[in-house]
Amino acid sequence: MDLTVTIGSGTLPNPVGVASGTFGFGEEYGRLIDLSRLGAVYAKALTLEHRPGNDTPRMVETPSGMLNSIGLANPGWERFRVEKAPFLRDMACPAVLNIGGKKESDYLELVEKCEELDCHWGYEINISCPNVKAGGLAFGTDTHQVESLTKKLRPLTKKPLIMKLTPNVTDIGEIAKAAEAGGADAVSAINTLKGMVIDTKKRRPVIPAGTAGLSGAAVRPVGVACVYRIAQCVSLPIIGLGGIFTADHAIQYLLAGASAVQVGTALFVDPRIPLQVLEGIEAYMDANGFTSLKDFHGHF
Amino acid sequence: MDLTVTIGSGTLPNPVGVASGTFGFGEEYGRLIDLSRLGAVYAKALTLEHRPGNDTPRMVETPSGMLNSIGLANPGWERFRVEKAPFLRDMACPAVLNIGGKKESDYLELVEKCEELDCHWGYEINISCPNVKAGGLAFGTDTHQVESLTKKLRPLTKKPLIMKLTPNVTDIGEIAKAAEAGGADAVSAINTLKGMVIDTKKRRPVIPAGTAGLSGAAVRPVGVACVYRIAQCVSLPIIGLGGIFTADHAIQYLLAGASAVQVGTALFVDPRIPLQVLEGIEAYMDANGFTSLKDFHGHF
Amino acid sequence: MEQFHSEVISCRESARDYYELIFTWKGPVPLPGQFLTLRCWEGDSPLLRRPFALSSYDAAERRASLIFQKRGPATSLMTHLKTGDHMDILGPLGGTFPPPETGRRPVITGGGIGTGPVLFLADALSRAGLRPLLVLGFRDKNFVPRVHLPLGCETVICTDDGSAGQEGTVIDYLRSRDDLAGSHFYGCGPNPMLKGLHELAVEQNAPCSVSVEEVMACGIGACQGCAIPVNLPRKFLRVCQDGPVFDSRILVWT
Amino acid sequence: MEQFHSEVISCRESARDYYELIFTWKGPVPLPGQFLTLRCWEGDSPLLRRPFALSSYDAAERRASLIFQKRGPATSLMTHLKTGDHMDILGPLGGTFPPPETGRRPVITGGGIGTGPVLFLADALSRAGLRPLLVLGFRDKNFVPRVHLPLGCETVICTDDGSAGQEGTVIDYLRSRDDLAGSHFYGCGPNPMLKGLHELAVEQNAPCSVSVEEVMACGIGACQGCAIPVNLPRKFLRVCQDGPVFDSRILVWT
Ligand SMILES: Cc1cc2nc3c(=O)[nH]c(=O)nc-3n(C[C@H](O)[C@H](O)[C@H](O)COP(=O)(O)OP(=O)(O)OC[C@H]3O[C@@H](n4cnc5c(N)ncnc54)[C@H](O)[C@@H]3O)c2cc1C
Ligand SMILES: Cc1cc2nc3c(=O)[nH]c(=O)nc-3n(C[C@H](O)[C@H](O)[C@H](O)COP(=O)(O)OP(=O)(O)OC[C@H]3O[C@@H](n4cnc5c(N)ncnc54)[C@H](O)[C@@H]3O)c2cc1C
Ligand SMILES: Cc1cc2nc3c(=O)[nH]c(=O)nc-3n(C[C@H](O)[C@H](O)[C@H](O)COP(=O)(O)O)c2cc1C
Ligand SMILES: Cc1cc2nc3c(=O)[nH]c(=O)nc-3n(C[C@H](O)[C@H](O)[C@H](O)COP(=O)(O)O)c2cc1C
Ligand code: FES
Ligand code: FES
Repeated sequence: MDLTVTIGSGTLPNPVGVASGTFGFGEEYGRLIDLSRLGAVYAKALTLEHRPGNDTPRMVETPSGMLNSIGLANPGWERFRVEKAPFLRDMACPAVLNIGGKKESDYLELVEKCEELDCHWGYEINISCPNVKAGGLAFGTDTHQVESLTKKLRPLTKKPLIMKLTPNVTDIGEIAKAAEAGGADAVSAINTLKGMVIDTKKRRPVIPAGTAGLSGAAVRPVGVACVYRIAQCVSLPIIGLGGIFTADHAIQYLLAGASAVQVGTALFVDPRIPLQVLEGIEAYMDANGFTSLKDFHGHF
Repeated sequence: MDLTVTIGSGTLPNPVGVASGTFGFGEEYGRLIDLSRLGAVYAKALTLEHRPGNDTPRMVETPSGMLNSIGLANPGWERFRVEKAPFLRDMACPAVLNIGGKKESDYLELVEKCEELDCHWGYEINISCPNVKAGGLAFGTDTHQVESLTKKLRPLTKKPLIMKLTPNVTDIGEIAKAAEAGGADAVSAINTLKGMVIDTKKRRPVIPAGTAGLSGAAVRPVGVACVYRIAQCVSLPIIGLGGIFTADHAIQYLLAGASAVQVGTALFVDPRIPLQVLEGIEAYMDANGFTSLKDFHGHF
Repeated sequence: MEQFHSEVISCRESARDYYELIFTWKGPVPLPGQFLTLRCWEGDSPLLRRPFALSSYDAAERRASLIFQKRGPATSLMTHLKTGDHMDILGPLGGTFPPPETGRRPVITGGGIGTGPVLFLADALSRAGLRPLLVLGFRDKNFVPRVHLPLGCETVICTDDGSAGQEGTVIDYLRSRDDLAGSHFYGCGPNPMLKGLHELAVEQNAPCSVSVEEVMACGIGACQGCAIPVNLPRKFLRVCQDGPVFDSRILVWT
Repeated sequence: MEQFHSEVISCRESARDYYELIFTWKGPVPLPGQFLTLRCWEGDSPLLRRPFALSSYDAAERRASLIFQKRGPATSLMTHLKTGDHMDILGPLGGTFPPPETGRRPVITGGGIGTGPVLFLADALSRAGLRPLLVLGFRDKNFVPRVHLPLGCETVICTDDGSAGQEGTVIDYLRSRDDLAGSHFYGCGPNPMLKGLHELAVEQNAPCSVSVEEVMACGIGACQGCAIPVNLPRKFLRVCQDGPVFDSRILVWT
């Protein structure tokens, strides 16, 4: 049984990764689970400058989900290269850097800098974070900006280049086409949905920023529908995520057209879930005589 | 305490209605709850022609929510006027007709026909149903079409004209602006989110149509965020819905900028919820010295 | 139809993964074939009420029962119900099994989650002196429920592996009998069984009333969610309101 | 830190809406101030694990305890825990209360959901011969927990209405004592109490270590969700990893 996933110039050992922002830079969960069995660690968003993050509280639970407004809190490039990159380099599974920024030049400059390092397998470009004022989501909702950014990033690296898409658009298929036209190797979807919870006693949003990003089981049907739509529009590999808690959920994404998946919020419920998902995918392939991940595609 | 809500030329006795498609044309739930205490019954979508509806199964439960793909099943204008309109006319609370169609002329023709009747208080124009192939959602995602349709509907009736918006767009605020520019009296939001569940044993979507509409508690944070966004963009009254199960949830919508609310999926959980929501809103207003629904606005 | 509060009288495992739930009933008198929807948990997940057919009603004691199979989240929670626990019930819902056509003997088949409603039906028809034949099918002896079988009613148990009663399916058994001409067939259970029953009835030119299930939201006819395809101009009927019992000839058998 | 399976030894109401939960502990030895996250329910709602500070640890028996208040969905479910029930635990998490600065007497204050961790701390410091003063505050006598108070430790109970122990808040009581110069203050509980303690400590130029809470997702430092604002150049620290115990002077008191 072949579990590998090829994305551009790279190959992942298996399809199950952990989602950006939910796994830090790998150290913390590395104390709890065997990183060598993961398909990839998609690292916490990285930006050129240190970002302290948004005001608190930053999270609130919602029905079968949660809102977060972390605000891409991260140490910034300088501290990253010293404090985090060495761990990623020595980590027993591929690391994907999640790149954030306010304007096009931020993304370009950061990828150029990261090319100096050898700690990573590829890039996931975060053009879909609902929790930063400038950049982030703005890029991800406009086909021209997505194509333009992807085109400019493409020559900067030979490593796999994944554009991470937002579900907060009229047609995510169009955005995926723009990423494909720009030369991306893959797209990942979905980032969080825009959501809001209001504290009716205090009469203001629970999260000071107002809206925040919805993730978890609640958004799974939305994520599966997005991946299905993208698969109708592009021939790029798709990395599916949003509310994956069990192998069955991951298989839904694979059947919808994904070639790999990520586990995010579910880690907060049980850190063993990514490895259970992987085992469940293997068992399903075994039971159904699938020999590679391609066998998940084209059933409907 | 003044609980009335003014929308265009009309006034609703209180802000709590029941959502289109979840309450039929009022007869069934009328046997269980006191309709005279409802702010309004938003009737099941009506189309010119009889619609048998989509293939089955049409529903599946999801985490804290459900998908439906009813496909605007309804008896069509001719049977409606004979079988349903008399009940609505005699009903003890205002009826709002939910108007569906495939193309602009369908909506215009149906509203013209409905003007012959006296069974209703106003119109909710469904330009946001994800479950019909032509029309529905297509209209609701394009500002030009929304403005154009609203403009053409406006002269046809003096009754309140409510445009029902979809959350499946990049910026629901822009769509609301188009409805306002076209002369709508109000907007209601949200209709269902696009979602999909796949049966991994059968390897096909549980609902034959593929994608379907997500509703229920899971979507509440999305609905509140949409209403908040709309309130920043237009000065029309907003009718908020999506996942309202308790008075606290309705109050979140009111604080976000809504002037009225609708209860949908929650009816399936407990038919008494709309009346409990109304009582809870009254208690909240009482406890906080609110004298009218306007007091909910402008807190943040 | 009424929404009312009910208390659990007892809940016990009656066969492997099957439970018999007995509870107080404050609503209008329910008849065989009718169902209820219930909720006996808090919170957002599971969300929707769940429908179950009634398996008996005791008018003197104002108590009813149902037999449920543990399948997913809601029925798993229900296995923990204890005496005195509270349930929110909406019922009775839907239509009833029609009486047998004049002069025809009722032949009632059931199995799996269809066991409850056919027990209720067999009991009612027995009491009415209509001498039904009741044929119940199960995978093996572990699935044969330890519940009261209707008195004064010819009852046959079938198991796929012959570990209890007759070996084979309910349909095999019916086909092995040569005294069933002039029957009115009734059924509730797995689809292959209902289809087999329908085909037998068509061959014998006999009436056949089957109770079917579909995922439900409102349960009272308002949402059109529980539609099933039918051989009628309107293409679909609602299981909750137009059913759950249908003449097998209007259903689409695939 | 380890993820392990635990069994409930007992769960009983120890004051109005407060419960003491005792359970088996298979992880590394926990220290006062540390916490765990747990899940003892199935399904999607409530979703996230819930964090609770430890209130005791018995190394010989390998059992630990916590005191929790019934507040929302998760803690409501926890009130039904029975002997033998299973829990999934991740712990011990976070840092510990620091030892008192040399020569200073530990003065430990607690109340509400902060009762558990200060009991653990007072017990540990008593055993170490550091003669702590423990001052616990509650709304009224119904909220005073019926739990073992640390032996050999001066303990004062305060209630807002004087229905048990001293009348008034913990801070009122501390201010009424004139022998507290040279203390190292510790606190866990409602924000007004912690703020009062911080102000007292600043006045007396005494060290003050407080344990705070914030909504958590990962509980292990990975998600940045539990950040709280601090008077440091980096602006925020993580409660789960950098705390939950902080020097009160780096926190932002509003
Ligand atoms: C009219 C009617 C009568 C029924 N009578 C009985 C009975 O007497 N005994 C019995 O054990 N079961 C009966 N059922 C089926 C019962 O409703 C389902 O087993 C139950 O809803 C499963 O819920 P769950 O959360 O445990 O499992 P889920 O995981 O939700 O579902 C398990 C299976 O049950 C079906 N199901 C789920 N939700 C519903 C719903 N709202 N309505 C209908 N089917 C659903 C799904 O197709 C799924 O395959 C009846 C269903 C209907 C429609
Ligand atoms: C480090 C730490 C130690 C704690 N120790 C204790 C303790 O010893 N005893 C005790 O009773 N409680 C303790 N808590 C608080 C406890 O975690 C919450 O009361 C519990 O999560 C509430 O869950 P719920 O579903 O019952 O209520 P909810 O309705 O979810 O929440 C009730 C309140 O608890 C807070 N809360 C909700 N979820 C979390 C979360 N994941 N993390 C933190 N706070 C949350 C919310 O702000 C809300 O106001 C501690 C919290 C932290 C962070
Ligand atoms: C606490 C938190 C922080 C996140 N931070 C990031 C981030 O830095 N970059 C990013 O691309 N996505 C981020 N996400 C989004 C997730 O990677 C993922 O797209 C989303 O949560 C949906 O998946 P899930 O439901 O499995 O969590 C974050 C999500 C959460 C819950
Ligand atoms: C079964 C079902 C049928 C629906 N049919 C319609 C419809 O005919 N017209 C319409 O505008 N909205 C329809 N909706 C959408 C609801 O009116 C509402 O916008 C949506 O469900 C969100 O609210 P809720 O979460 O309270 O259900 C339907 C929803 C459900 C669940
Ligand atoms: S379940 Fe709503 S019509 Fe049948
Ligand atoms: S809860 Fe994730 S960093 Fe603290």
